[in-house]
Amino acid sequence: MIPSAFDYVRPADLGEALRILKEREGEAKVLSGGFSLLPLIKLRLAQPGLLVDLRDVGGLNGLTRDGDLFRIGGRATHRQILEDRPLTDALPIMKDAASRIGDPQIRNWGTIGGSVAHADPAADWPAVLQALHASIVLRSADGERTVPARGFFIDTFTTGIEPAEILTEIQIPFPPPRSGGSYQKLERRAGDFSTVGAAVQMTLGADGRITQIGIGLTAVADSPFAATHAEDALRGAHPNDELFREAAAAASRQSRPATDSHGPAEYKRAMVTEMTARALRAALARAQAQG
Amino acid sequence: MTTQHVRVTVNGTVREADVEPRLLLVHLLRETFGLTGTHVGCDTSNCGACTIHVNGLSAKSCTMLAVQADGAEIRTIEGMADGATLHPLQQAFWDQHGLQCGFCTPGMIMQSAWLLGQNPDPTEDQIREGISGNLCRCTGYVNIVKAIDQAAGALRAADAAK
Amino acid sequence: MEFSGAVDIPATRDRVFAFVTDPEEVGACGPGVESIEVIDATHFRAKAKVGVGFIQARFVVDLEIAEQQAPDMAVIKAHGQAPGSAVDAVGRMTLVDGPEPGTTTMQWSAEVSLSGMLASVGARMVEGTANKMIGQTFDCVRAKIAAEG
Amino acid sequence: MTTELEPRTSAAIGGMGHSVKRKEDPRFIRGAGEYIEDVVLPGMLWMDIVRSPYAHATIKSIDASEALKVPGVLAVITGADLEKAGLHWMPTLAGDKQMVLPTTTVMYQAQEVAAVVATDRYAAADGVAAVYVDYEPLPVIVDPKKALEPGAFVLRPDRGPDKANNHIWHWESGDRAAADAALASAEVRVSEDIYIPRIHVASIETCGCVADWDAVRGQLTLHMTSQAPHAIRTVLALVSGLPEQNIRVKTHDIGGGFGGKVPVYPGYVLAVVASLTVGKPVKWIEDRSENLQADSFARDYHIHAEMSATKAGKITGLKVKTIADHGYSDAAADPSKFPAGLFNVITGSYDFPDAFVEVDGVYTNKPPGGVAYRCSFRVTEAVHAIERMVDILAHEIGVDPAQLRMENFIQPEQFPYRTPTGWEYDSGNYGVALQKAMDLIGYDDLRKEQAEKRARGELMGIGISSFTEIVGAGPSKDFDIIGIKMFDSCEIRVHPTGKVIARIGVQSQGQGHETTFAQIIAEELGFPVGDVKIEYGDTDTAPYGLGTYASRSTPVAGAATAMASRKIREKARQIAAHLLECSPDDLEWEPGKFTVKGSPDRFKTIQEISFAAYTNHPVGMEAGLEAVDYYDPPNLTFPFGSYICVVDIDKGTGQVKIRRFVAVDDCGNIINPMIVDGQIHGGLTMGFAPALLESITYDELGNNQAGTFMDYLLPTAVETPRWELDKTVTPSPHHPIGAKGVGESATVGAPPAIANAVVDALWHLGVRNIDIPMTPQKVWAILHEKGLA
Repeated sequence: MIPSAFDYVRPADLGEALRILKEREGEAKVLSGGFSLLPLIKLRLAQPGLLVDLRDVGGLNGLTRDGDLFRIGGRATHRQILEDRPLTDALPIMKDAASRIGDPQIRNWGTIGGSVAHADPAADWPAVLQALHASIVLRSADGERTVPARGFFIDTFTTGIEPAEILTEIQIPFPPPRSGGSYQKLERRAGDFSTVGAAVQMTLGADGRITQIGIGLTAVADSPFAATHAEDALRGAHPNDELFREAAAAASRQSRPATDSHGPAEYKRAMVTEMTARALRAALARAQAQG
Repeated sequence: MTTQHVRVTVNGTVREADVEPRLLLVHLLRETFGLTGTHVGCDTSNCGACTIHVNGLSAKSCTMLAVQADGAEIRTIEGMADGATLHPLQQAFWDQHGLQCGFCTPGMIMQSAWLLGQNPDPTEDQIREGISGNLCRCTGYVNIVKAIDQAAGALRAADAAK
Repeated sequence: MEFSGAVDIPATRDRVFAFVTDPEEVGACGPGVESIEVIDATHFRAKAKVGVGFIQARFVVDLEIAEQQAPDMAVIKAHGQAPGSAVDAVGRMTLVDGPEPGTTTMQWSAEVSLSGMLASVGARMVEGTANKMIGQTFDCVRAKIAAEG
Repeated sequence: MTTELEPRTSAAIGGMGHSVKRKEDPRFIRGAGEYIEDVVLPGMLWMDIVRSPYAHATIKSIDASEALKVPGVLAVITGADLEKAGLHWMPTLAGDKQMVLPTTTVMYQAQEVAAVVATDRYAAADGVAAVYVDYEPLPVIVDPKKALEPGAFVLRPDRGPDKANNHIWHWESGDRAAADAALASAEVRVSEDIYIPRIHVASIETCGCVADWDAVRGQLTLHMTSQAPHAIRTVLALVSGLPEQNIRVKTHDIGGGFGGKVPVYPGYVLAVVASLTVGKPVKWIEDRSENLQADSFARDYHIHAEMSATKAGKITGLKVKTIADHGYSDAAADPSKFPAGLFNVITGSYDFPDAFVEVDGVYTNKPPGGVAYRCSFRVTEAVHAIERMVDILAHEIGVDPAQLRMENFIQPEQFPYRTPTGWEYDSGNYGVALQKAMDLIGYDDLRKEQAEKRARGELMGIGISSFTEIVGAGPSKDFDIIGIKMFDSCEIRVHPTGKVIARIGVQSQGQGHETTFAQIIAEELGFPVGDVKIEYGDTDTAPYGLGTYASRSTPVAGAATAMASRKIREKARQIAAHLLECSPDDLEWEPGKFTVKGSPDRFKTIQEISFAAYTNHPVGMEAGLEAVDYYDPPNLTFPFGSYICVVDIDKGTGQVKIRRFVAVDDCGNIINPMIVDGQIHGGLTMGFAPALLESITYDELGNNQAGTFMDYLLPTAVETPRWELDKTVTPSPHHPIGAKGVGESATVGAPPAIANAVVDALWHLGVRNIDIPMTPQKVWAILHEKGLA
């Protein structure tokens, strides 16, 4: 499999990268890691005119806590996230997801920003970020904007990112006490794209009720989405298994899976229920373990 | 056809070439530099036969452009033995019958080397997960796992002796 | 893959029929169409870049108005090829009087067959994408005719 | 008897029974193997192939003008170009024919349509994208049952007016009337439809070649990925008209074959034509999608089986009817007399009084099918069917599946055993192997655990497969491929310094021939294994042989190697007698030397004898120490084994988890235990894969739904079970070294053990059969239907 010809630039800093993107809007495509993009280019299903490689652009791969926010640079690799103890201790869901993306080599090079901007409906980060109520920072030559992860994923391979923008940072709220999360991924084989993925992040109040809830689903619609009906059913309620099953069923009803090589739509809808219920139970256990 | 200049250090030797931006890193190694130990098996970054180290990280060289590696330190299977002395992983793959047709072997050894650098004393589960991006069609993985375990022991012993 | 739907258009049946059987007019509504070459009254060839997000393939599409009964019905056949992939489609449009005087309801159905690399590798995106592109095409038809006032 | 073989030779010699480390490995572990893609010749060009998006279409026109404008593109070859030279069709190994390039019609998705020759692979790929082919789609048939319906579109009108349907051939074996009678009078009858889907060997190295036509010398050298280089040379000579001595096929190292590198693919022929056309070496290397979409496939058998028994569980009869989907051409590598391979080994390990089996081959719009997936002769299909049926019967009448097997096995004293479908099994001891597997896994405890779990609503299953394999094709009275008899060969040359080179007609694709064949010579002649060099894969030097597939290397070429060694030993005895001045009859042989009987200090080593063969041989004797043997086996060999698998099923997702898998194999005498275990590990994994993960499916338009490794799911180390092995040893009585062949046993035996375990977990819910692959969605759908999920 041989790509068709393209130009390639590796700008030295963000300003230069943004300038190039603006000058060659429409034909330029950002390369960050490349493990989502290059297979498609090799299959000639994508034929960009210019690749703008962010490898030399500094300051985009930090993982820092800044008050109530975790800031994750767009070029942070899956492996960096997996190995960042402050982040994964506070948000084990991040480790759940990072450890199941692709394989070790892909985790060494693939980046969270690349995966999020690519917006494959079966990629894992978009659902997790929606469950976490994360925000996405986008820079262009004209400035910077921060948008919620919810609403960012518009369609298959389509996001709210403008052609001349670069995804520079993911911002995740630091979880309150008595929070827990889990990402449950159903895959056909190690390293596969998700058949179904369910991301849950919840916070319990002092009385044991669910005060905050986020649920994101992978691979069961044109783009990953927040299972808001299930969230509504859970918010303010005392967690119990029956409630979880009802909420999981609501998540399933909100999904719109397609029949494909991963299975028929009916199976996937059932797996939304199953995986969401599992993620809810695991998230609850983690939240309760926090005291 | 526009070309760009690429300069990389491969197994300790600086090598340069003018390449098309679309040239895959694996083809730079195999066809431009003649290092044919790195193989192509699947084209979609599933099989890992093309695994090498780029700046110390294991990478699938069929899913990287040569221009992306400009300036990088690269290590391939050809750089693993020290003259007549095999790398402990090479020795262990031989001792444990960790290969049959040998086609996946270079990628498997390179990934294992990275894995043992990360985790010098892995459990069987960690070994299996660590090579989950490398497909072998011949061995059923049993002896590959044994070989990595043997090499881990040898490397730990060598480390302790230092 | 089979798709169907209906769209109300604020124009007479004659006008709608004229629009959908005129390659120059309807062609511009085809997804990703870059150029239209009219071969004769019922045959034309379009070049189109179609896809989802940045995943796009350049198709050469031969279109034929295979049947027509002005101003009630038309059947258009399409046969498109891109390197390694091909698409074949039959679209049927039936025009009836719309809910308001002077409007037309276009009932449409389409049968789409995708072959080759896109069908093999892109199966999990194909149906949703095809559905959307067809929807966009008819939305475009309505919008263009509506814009004429 | 079943005893472990003690090595007869010292570790220094390294004959049979020693786990000698492989001689081929030093190059592989250094990345210094030479695979086809590593072959680079001066002035070499690249070829890439334009392929059809349609599974069935008329080609209206091919426009190469834009492709020829691409910088670096030198030529575009179409079917019309080949037709002028009469090269647009080629024979398949099954005696059918197949297009090299189409002139009018494409018959499957990804079929070769044109070849682009360019200065490098990137230019060639650009050229492929620029060739415009105008197609008119035709109706597509993907279901062989629909292909057989009256009025179905006739896919192969080229076969003539008397073959105006999609039926290829009918083949049957056994006694239909007797089987019917057994079924009609049976106390118990079970029947089942079992489908074994298309799968693909997917060796990690794809196929490819470098064709090198030297016009000055009139010599064609074809470097290629082939498991059968001699047969390829002969086919090339017959098709091209080139003199066979001017064709050299060279295979280099092969990155896995498993049968997928037996056929001749159009790409090889196109590269030859391209080299002949442009006068330079031309390289063609498949990418993975081409490999998965267009190369030959295995299986695709629609089996209907009926079995009869007494209420007490004594089996009495078997009747099997099968539809074999061969795609658009029968490209099986089966011997001429056996269009359905050795499928009539379907009575398995059981003493059936009566059996009848029939198979019908059918054309569809899929790539040519019927080659191997680590078993080419339909043994996997037969074993799957019989092992499933025995399990169904056991469950149906409420007898433990292990007990039912024990009570119906062919008993040790019945060997040699003639089956109702005509085979003569050489040796076996099935009950011992099954008992060993049961003891190893703790069968009785597992059954107790299962009962407890079932009471709690948990799903656990135990599955057995007690298979009999049939390998070593084959005796020339019955076995040939396109007329060439299926002997195999070895040529041994002993050099004066006591070092040896041997060349064999078979071809390693990872099996370790350079080591095991050296061990056979070490065993027979006492040369240390390190002093023996094994060569193969160059038709200019190696003796003629049919190649490596169907586990035939050890049974056939291994026997030839032993026989050639023995010829050398007899000459060595004459030389030793001359040197020791005694009668040859007074000499005793032990590996490595001849000793005068009763005088242990009077001996000559094989090395001394080797030197004398060139320096001091008896008057009247030819100098030198060489022999060649073409071995024609008197019978096939019948390896066997018993496998037991334990599975747990996740009721929520339908996922099957293999908890344990015990494999007891018997492949007769063992040359290298380490290599045999490696073969079994690999074979088990290639049995596990189609049981749970791999299959090639097509949509109604004939689009391949598994065209990359993203969807064709080879197992990783994570899913692959931790295999537990053991052995029994029942030598083949007719093989010179008592060996039987082992490369495919585990692939043949494993799938039904897994399928039986899954069905065993679900039988109480009314589940009788689940076709492989038993994917989570399939299992979940059953659980859902039964109200459990």
